[in-house]
Order: sequence, then structure tokens, then C-alpha cells
Amino acid sequence: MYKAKIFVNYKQSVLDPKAEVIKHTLHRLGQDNVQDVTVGKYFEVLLEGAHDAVAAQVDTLCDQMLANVNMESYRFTLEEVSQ
Amino acid sequence: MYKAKIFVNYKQSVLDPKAEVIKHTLHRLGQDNVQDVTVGKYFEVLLEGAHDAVAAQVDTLCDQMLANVNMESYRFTLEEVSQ
Amino acid sequence: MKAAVLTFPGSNCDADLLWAVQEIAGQEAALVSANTEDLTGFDLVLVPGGFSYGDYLRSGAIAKFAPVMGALKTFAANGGYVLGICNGFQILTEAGLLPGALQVNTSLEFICEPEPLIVANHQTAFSNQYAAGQTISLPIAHGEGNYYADPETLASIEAHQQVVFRYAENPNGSLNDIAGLTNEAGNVLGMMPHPERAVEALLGGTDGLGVFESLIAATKGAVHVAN
Amino acid sequence: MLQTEPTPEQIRDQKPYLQLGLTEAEYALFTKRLGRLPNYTEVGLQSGMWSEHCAYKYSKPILKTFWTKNERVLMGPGEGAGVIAIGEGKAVVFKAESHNHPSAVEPYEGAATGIGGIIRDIFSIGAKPVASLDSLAFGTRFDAHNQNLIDQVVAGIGGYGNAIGIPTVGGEIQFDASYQDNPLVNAMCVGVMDEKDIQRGQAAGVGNAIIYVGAKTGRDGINGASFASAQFSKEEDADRSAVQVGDPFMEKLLTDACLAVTQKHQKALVGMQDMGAAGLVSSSAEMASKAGFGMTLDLDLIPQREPGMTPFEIMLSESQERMLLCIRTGFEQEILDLFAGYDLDAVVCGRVEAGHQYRLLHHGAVVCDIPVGLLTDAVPTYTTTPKQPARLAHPAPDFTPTITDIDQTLRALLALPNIASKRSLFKRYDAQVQTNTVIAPGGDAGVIRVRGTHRALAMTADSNGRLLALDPEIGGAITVAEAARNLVATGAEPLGITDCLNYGDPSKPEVYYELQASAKGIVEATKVFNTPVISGNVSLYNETSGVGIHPTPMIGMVGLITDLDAITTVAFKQAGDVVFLVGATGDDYNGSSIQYLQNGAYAGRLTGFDLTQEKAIQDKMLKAIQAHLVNACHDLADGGLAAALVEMGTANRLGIKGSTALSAAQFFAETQGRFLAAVPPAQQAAFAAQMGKDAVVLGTVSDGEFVLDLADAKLDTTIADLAAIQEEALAWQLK
Ligand SMILES: Nc1ncnc2c1ncn2[C@@H]1O[C@H](COP(=O)(O)OP(=O)(O)O)[C@@H](O)[C@H]1O
Ligand SMILES: [Mg+2]
Repeated sequence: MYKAKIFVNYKQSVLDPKAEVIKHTLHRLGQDNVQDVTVGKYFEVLLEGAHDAVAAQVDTLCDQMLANVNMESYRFTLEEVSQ
Repeated sequence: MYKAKIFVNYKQSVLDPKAEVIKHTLHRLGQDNVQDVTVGKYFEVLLEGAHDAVAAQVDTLCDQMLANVNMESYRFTLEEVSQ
Repeated sequence: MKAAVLTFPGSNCDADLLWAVQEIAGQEAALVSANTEDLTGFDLVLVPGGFSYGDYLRSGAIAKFAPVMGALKTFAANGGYVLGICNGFQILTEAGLLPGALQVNTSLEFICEPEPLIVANHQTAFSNQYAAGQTISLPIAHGEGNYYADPETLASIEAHQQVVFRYAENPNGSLNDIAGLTNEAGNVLGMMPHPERAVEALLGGTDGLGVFESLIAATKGAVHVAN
Repeated sequence: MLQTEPTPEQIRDQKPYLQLGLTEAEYALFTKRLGRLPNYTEVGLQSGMWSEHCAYKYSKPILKTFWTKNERVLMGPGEGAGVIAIGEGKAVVFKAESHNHPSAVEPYEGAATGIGGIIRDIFSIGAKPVASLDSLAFGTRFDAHNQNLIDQVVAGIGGYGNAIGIPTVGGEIQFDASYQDNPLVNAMCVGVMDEKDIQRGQAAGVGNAIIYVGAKTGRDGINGASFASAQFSKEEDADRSAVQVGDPFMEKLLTDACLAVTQKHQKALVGMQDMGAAGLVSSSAEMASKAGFGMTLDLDLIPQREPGMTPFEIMLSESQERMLLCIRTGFEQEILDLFAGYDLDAVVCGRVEAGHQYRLLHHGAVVCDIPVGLLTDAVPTYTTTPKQPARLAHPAPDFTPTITDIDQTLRALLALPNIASKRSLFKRYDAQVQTNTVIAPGGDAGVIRVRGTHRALAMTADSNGRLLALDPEIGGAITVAEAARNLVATGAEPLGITDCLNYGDPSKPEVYYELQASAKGIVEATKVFNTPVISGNVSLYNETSGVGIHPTPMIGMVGLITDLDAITTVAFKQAGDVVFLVGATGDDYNGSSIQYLQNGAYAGRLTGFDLTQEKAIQDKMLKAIQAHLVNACHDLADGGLAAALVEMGTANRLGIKGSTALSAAQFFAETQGRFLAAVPPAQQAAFAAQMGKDAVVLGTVSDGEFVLDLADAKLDTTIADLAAIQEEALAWQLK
């Protein structure tokens, strides 16, 4: 069994309205040491199967469903876990 | 300068409709080896300052803004980065 | 004209579209479940607004895996007319039938308001009943209608005059004020504003009728491929 | 875990039921009627069913005084929602519910699940939900906490309502210091159905199946869950949350599927009820008890989201988006198949039994075996000896404003949060989905047309806590009158009301007095307006540090329009129309916005309200609208004539040019029972004849100037200026 840890983020060229609002609020609250904020999604998926098959499956899952590659990029890690 | 990597997730007893729909869809598509899905948020925040002060600041930030502690839990790591 | 109105679990403007096409525009129309795999016999497929599958991951992201999507792609590839409104627009971009993507509004808030629009291209199957540059008012009702495409895609969209409607007062941050655009072939339109909500004077206006009348005109005498 | 639950004897000795909200006397009564010591599960069921929320221990004596029946009422209080006939074979179904406390704790989900809950009440009757309204009250200090609260409550209402596809067509948002720590979040839903399809929450017929459908049951919202886990479980609490998360997608499927059952499977359906407060136990016990039968449920069959749930937790969970149906034997598969078609989990989890026993099985053991009436009917009711609050015995002297600069005063008034436009908030609600909305939020009432008829329904939600604080009886009556006035202004005839009674701790004599007195005012007014109370909800204990909120009954009223051409809106339509002021203006300033503006508080007795006079004016106004004499109409309420005139001009930036014998102070008076009407010149004579001495000409609609000669002052400005203040003041303060 593998646990896939998946990170999905906006591509750098895409302006992220949520991140902008958080940064702006923090600055308004005087936290000027905050230089940058990014907001992304984090998925964990538990899958049965062999390492390489699972890796391919997760890659497709990210590309087709969990990320919209028009504006987002993704990366993931696989960890073997016991049931 | 530190980079805080922040993970926010629903607490276990809280219903997560997002995860339910994703899991259900994967099963419908025949990916029966998917055992479980969790959906969370992932933030990166870049901050100037000393380690301990930054850690305290990030903790407050999570507690007050990035997570809803009534139903979400959070964890974060700090990494020193060069500008 | 015979229209199919797709119904995904979570769609909530499907009945409104059916009403607009059937009762107001007087055309033949039927609700078609997203589990159907055949769109034979229709001249037009309407992809309605709502929150397909809850829109929990991203708007339209789960709908693109619905059984009907294969048939929809074939229908579009064969030149059939496809109109996606609001969530329908989001679904069409997620499915790759239209370029770009729809992000959360810059205000981060859902916005329900009548919105002035400029008809940027009145020579399409969806807009031929409007005058060039005409300003019309259609309601918007969305939280994620902020149109994004990367610079090359955007340049290509403009070069091919794919933008059909632009916001006169950009409410959501959309690049180039894009409120609605077609694919390069011109037979698939996605738009965030709701023409089906502006077809009766009793409900506040009839500026949306033009979209349906344009399609009626386009299907009359046009060549259809009903796979 | 089962083995960690206290034994019946331990319960008797250690009294854990006290933490579940039961008194010693209540426990003793239950034990005596049962004839043995109840086990932990049974005490848990008792605590849920005997709570104020389910049993109306304090409010039943008050609710009994309500007038609930007239010739049009098809179903009054007692079911998920009330039903009124609207002609052409159709009926309107409506109810309101409060979600004050959940929204204070977790604003987004609290508000969202409030909407979800009230929607289930409507379709459980067999009606298609066609519109929602929300009545919100917040504190006046806009600190970060309050701003977030307001933002998230509004987001939650929109997040649920927009997704499920029910237009939010009306409501109210008010601000008063009294709600700073006790916000009010009341939601109302309206449905439409064929009269013949009305169905009830009952489980009758020995052997008939009990079917559970919808979301799985989790440990959310369990009454006393904290107690249960702290005392008897070793589990880490950090990972536990009692917050309920709404799932509008699930509810949309549930709505469509349940309506398919009521409309197309009537032979199969015996009864249906939603799982609201006290979840599975309240829905199942009420269904059996109402029908006079017993019931057995097998808890192992209940779909569960978490492993290891105890019977206590399963029965008292308030997980959202769940329904319970009673289905005739032999039709089970037909109904299970129907739900499967909507991708919904449904299971047969029990049977109706002869007799009156309510039995629960868990892991092969009987964990509850009690007469069902013990849960539903044995609850004692309580009254408190009422005591008039001291503030009412000695009201402040009557207030009269001094207006030195009318222009300045008007501008300041328009910027008050209670007067300023709430559009920046309600524009976050989808008001038009279902394409029936004739009047969206922003009008006097929301109006939707009823498909398949020539009719429309008008609806409004009103509350006036600040007036009730000054006089609960008159304030209660005014709230009903104001709701009716709102409907009439759109051209509707009032049909009936639903209410949410939001009050403090009823065991306090002063609070009980407020409850009683306001009910008296409400009852009197509902009779005058022929608007029976067909449903409602009670929210007590709205207190922080011993201080209660203003007594705040929320009145949700629905009205009928039989001529779609007569529907009238607030906005001036064209320059040249004649503006009439309808109803007499007095020196009524106590409790008014001008008083608040100048004194920073509301005080004094309530003057200038006459129920009979109000009804007569409303009748005349309605006739004039129905005769198509009126181009625009608006009722006068907060901010009096001053605010109403600006509100009529805003949409089309049309002003007024006129003169009046009223003084500058009276321009701001809040005498009840008044309207403004814009009448086309061609109809002026007819309108004047119809209204007689009750209407006076104020002036004519102008292209933009806002000029009014008053007895002792002159206002000379433009509508553009005033509208901008009124439109932007609130959004600016909430940033
Ligand atoms: N203030 C009230 N006025 C009139 N009827 C009320 C009031 N409060 C409750 N009721 C009625 O009592 C019944 C039970 O209400 P309630 O327990 O709130 O319903 P639910 O089970 O949906 O929570 C309903 O028919 C409701 O309309
Ligand atoms: Mg109910």
C-alpha cells in the first residue's frame, strides 16, 4: 500500500486572488515581514498496488483531475505504508 | 528568511464532502485500489525574522487565519532559505 | 432546432434552460442525463449552470469524467453547436473543449448581479442576432468566473476573434474582460453570464433571447453533423 | 465504547444526566414512568427528546396562544412545515428556523447547515423548495471578529443556497449592540406543491419498513458529546470536532429523490421526515408516536461514517442531509432502487410494530426498550411567573429631534448601518436560479411567480428587536404589521406567517414576560391581518454573561398575488409621476433611527401605532395597486419618509421635487402605517379618489434633483449624491 502526498499549486505566472488577499490582510495588520504567500491544495491518497503502477496512476490522476494544468502545477511523493 | 510550509486538514470526525466526491468518482472510474482520499490546504509563507519569533508568528497565523480550529488542524515546518 | 440540455448531478440551471428553449424560444428540447452516452439527433447541446458534483474540487473538474463527455466531444468535433453557461463554461474548459480556465473571482466572493456586456463578435452562431458592439445586460451568478489563459493562448483567442462577450465593467478579474468565448472552430461557446435568465420581461429583461434566436438562425439551413 | 458507559445504577448515583441538560426531577419522572432504571442509551434519548429544542418545555404554553387556523390553512404547526392553499390546486409550504448558536461558534457551517435544515423541512412535506429568506442580526461594533462573523455567515448562506439551486429572494440584516455576542441567524424556506400531494411525518402500519437515506451518520453535533468523551472515553479530543459541515450537493440529490418519491411513488410512501434536532431518535420516535405505533430499529444497519459509534452517538448525532421514510411492505426495493438512481445510500433499518414500544438493537442486544410516548409526550411543561422588566415601567420621556441642518442629518442617517443598503452582502446570494424571481432582494418583499398558474407569491422576513425592547406587546404587533405592509407594497395579499422566537433565558421572569407580552401582540395582529401562524421555531437562552438579547420574534410572512401585471416595485420609473404620501405622520420618534443618530440609543414608549388604522390603510393601498393605479410603491419603516424617498430614487437615479406641510423633524418620524406611491399623472385623480384623505401629494418624480420644501426647512440636493451614500456606507464599514 502506498500513500501519495500530492501538492497542487498555481503556476507562477497566474495571479492567485486568495494569496493576494491573505498577504494584503497580513500587511494591513502590520506583519510587514511577510514577503510572499502561496495557497495550494494538499491531497493524500492511499492506494494498493506495485510502486511503478501506482506512480503512473497518481500522475494521471493529478494531470487529469486533481490539477488543472492550464493554470496549476503539481508534484507528489509516494511512501510505502503498512495497512 | 524562513519559508513556512503549512498543512491544514479537516479533523477526523468532520465530514469532508470534497474527499467523498473524489473517492466516489475514482471508484466509478474503476480505480478500486484507491482506499482513501483526504483533501487539505497547503500554504507557503516567506517571512523575515529570527527563528523563534517567526515560528510563533506562523503559529498565530495558522490559528487565527489559515485554519479554522473548530474543525481543522494544522501543522507546519520552517526552513531557512536565502533571499 | 432540437436541443439537449445536459443534467449532471448538482446541475441547477438545467430546468431553467429547458424552460427558456422550450417555452420561450418555442423549440424542441429535452433533458439528457450525464450518464447518457449518445447525443445523436440533437442540433445543439446545452451545458447548464449549477454545481456539478458539488464543484468541490474545482468547478467542472469532476463533471469532465461523466459518461456523456465522450459523446459531447464527438458531437463538438463533428461541428455540432455546444453552449456552456456558467458551470457549463467551467466544464467545457476543464474538458478541453474551450481554452483557458476559470479562477475564483478577485473579490473571492460569489456575485449575483445584472452585468452590462459588449457583444465583441456578432458574427457567430451564438450572437448573430445582436448588433456589432451592442451593449446588453445579462445576470451573472458565480464565485469562479475569473477567466484565465496563458499569454500565447490569449493572443491566439484574440487573433481568431473568439471572444463573443466582454464585460463592460469587469466584475471578477477576467483577463481581457472576457465573459464568453468560442473555440477556434466557432461551434462551441462558453459564457459566465446567464442568457436563460433574461428571456422574460416579467423577470427583468429579454436581452438573453438573442443567444437562443442566433442559434435557431444558425441551425436553420446550416449543415449539421448529428454523428 | 460500550463497556465504558455507566450502568443504570451509576447513572442514578452519579447523575451524569445533569450534564446532558436533564433535571433530577425529569430523570425521576422518566424512571417512574418506565418502572425501572433507564440505561445510558435511554437516558441519552431522553435528554435529546426532552430538550427545549425538541419538547418546547418553556414555549409550549406560549405557542398554544397562537392563532393557527383559517379557511385557507391546510396544515398548521406540528409537522415539518405548514401549508396554505393558494388556488388552482396549488399550495404554499413554509417554515423558518434559527441557527443562532451554531453560527456563533462556526459562522460559515452554522449558517450553511441552517439553510440545509430548513430546506429539508419543506421537501419533507412534498413541496419543491422555490425560495429562501434569511434574517440576520449582528452587533454594531465592527471589529475584526464581527466583520469575519458577518462575512462568513453570509458566505455560508450563499454557499449552501447557491449550490443547491434555491434562490434567496429576501431577508434582512440588522445591527444592534444587543446582538454583539449573540448574532441571530434565522432562515426561512418556501415551497410550492400540488395540494393533493401533502404528506406527513408518520410511521404507521405493522411491518412497514423504515428507510434511512442520505449522508452517513458521524459523531457531529452530538448533544453532550463533550461530556460523553471526557468522562467515559480515553480518546484524544484534539482530533474531534462537533462541527457539522453542510453538503449541499448531497442535499440537492436528496431533495430531487424525495420529491420523486412523494410525486411518483405515493402507493409506497406512508410518511417522511427529516432528521433535525436530536437526529435519528427525534425523527423516528415522532413518526411512530404521531401514528400511534411502535418501532424497532437495528442500529447495525445505519450507515456510519466512523467506526465504533455507540447507540447513544448514533441516535443523537445531528449529521446533516439525512431523511427517514416509512415505506409499505413490498415496496422497499422500488424505493431503494429509486435512491440508487440518485447515487444515494439508502437502507431498510427497521420496521413499524404493533403497540407502542420503541426498541433499538445494537450488536444483537436490545439497547433501548421504552414506550415511545415517554420520549414524545411525557415531557413536563414549565411556566415562569412573569415580571415586567423595570425599564418598561419607567420609560424615558418622549424624544423630539432638533434638526438644524437637514441636509447633514439626512446624509448621516443614510450612512447608519441599519439604513444603508445591504446589497454588498445580499448580492452574494443567487437570487434568480429557477428563473421565477420577479422581485429579488432589495425590494419590500421577494416575489416569485408560480409556474403552471397565473399567480405569484410575495415573501418577507422582519424583526424589530429594538422596538420590542421598548414595548414587547406593541413591538410584536408592529412586526407583523410591518411584514404585511411589505407584502402589500408589492401588490400581495398576506396569507400567513411563520416565526422564529429569539429570546433570552425563559426561566427569568423578565424574559418570560417579554415572551408572553410579545406573543399577545403577535396574536392580536395576526387576527387583524388574517395571517395565521402555520409553523415556526423557538430559540431561547440567547444570552452572554447573563445578559439576554432584545426579545426578537422574527416574522416570516407570505402573500399571494393573483394578477402578475399588478406586481409593483420600489423604484421610481419615470420623471413626472406624482408622489403620494399615504397614511398620517405624527411626532413618533421613540425607537427611531433619528433618535439613535442623535442620542446613540433607542428609548421611550412606542407611540403612533394603531392596528385597525394600519389594516385600513393597507387594504386601500392594496386595492389601488390591484387597480393598476400605481407605478411604484414603498412602505415606510426605518428612517421614515426620509429614507424611503431616497430608496425609491436610487435604482434609476430619479429624485423628487415637491413640498409638504411636514416639519423637518417629521421628515424623519417613524409613524407606522404609511406608504409612498408614485402614480402616473393619468391616474392621479383616480388614485386620489380611491385613497381619500389618507393620501397627500408630496411632489413629482424628478430627473435627479432632490428638492423638498418642508414647513421649517428646505432640502436641495441630488439623488445621485444621496444614493451614493446609502449604497456605499455599509460596504465601507465592513471592509
Ligand atoms: N414559534 C412557533 N410558532 C409556531 N409553530 C411553531 C413554533 N415553534 C415551533 N413550531 C412548530 O412546532 C413543530 C415542531 O417544530 P421544530 O421542532 O422546530 O421542527 P423541526 O423538527 O423541523 O426542528 C413545527 O410544526 C413547528 O412549525
Ligand atoms: Mg423538521
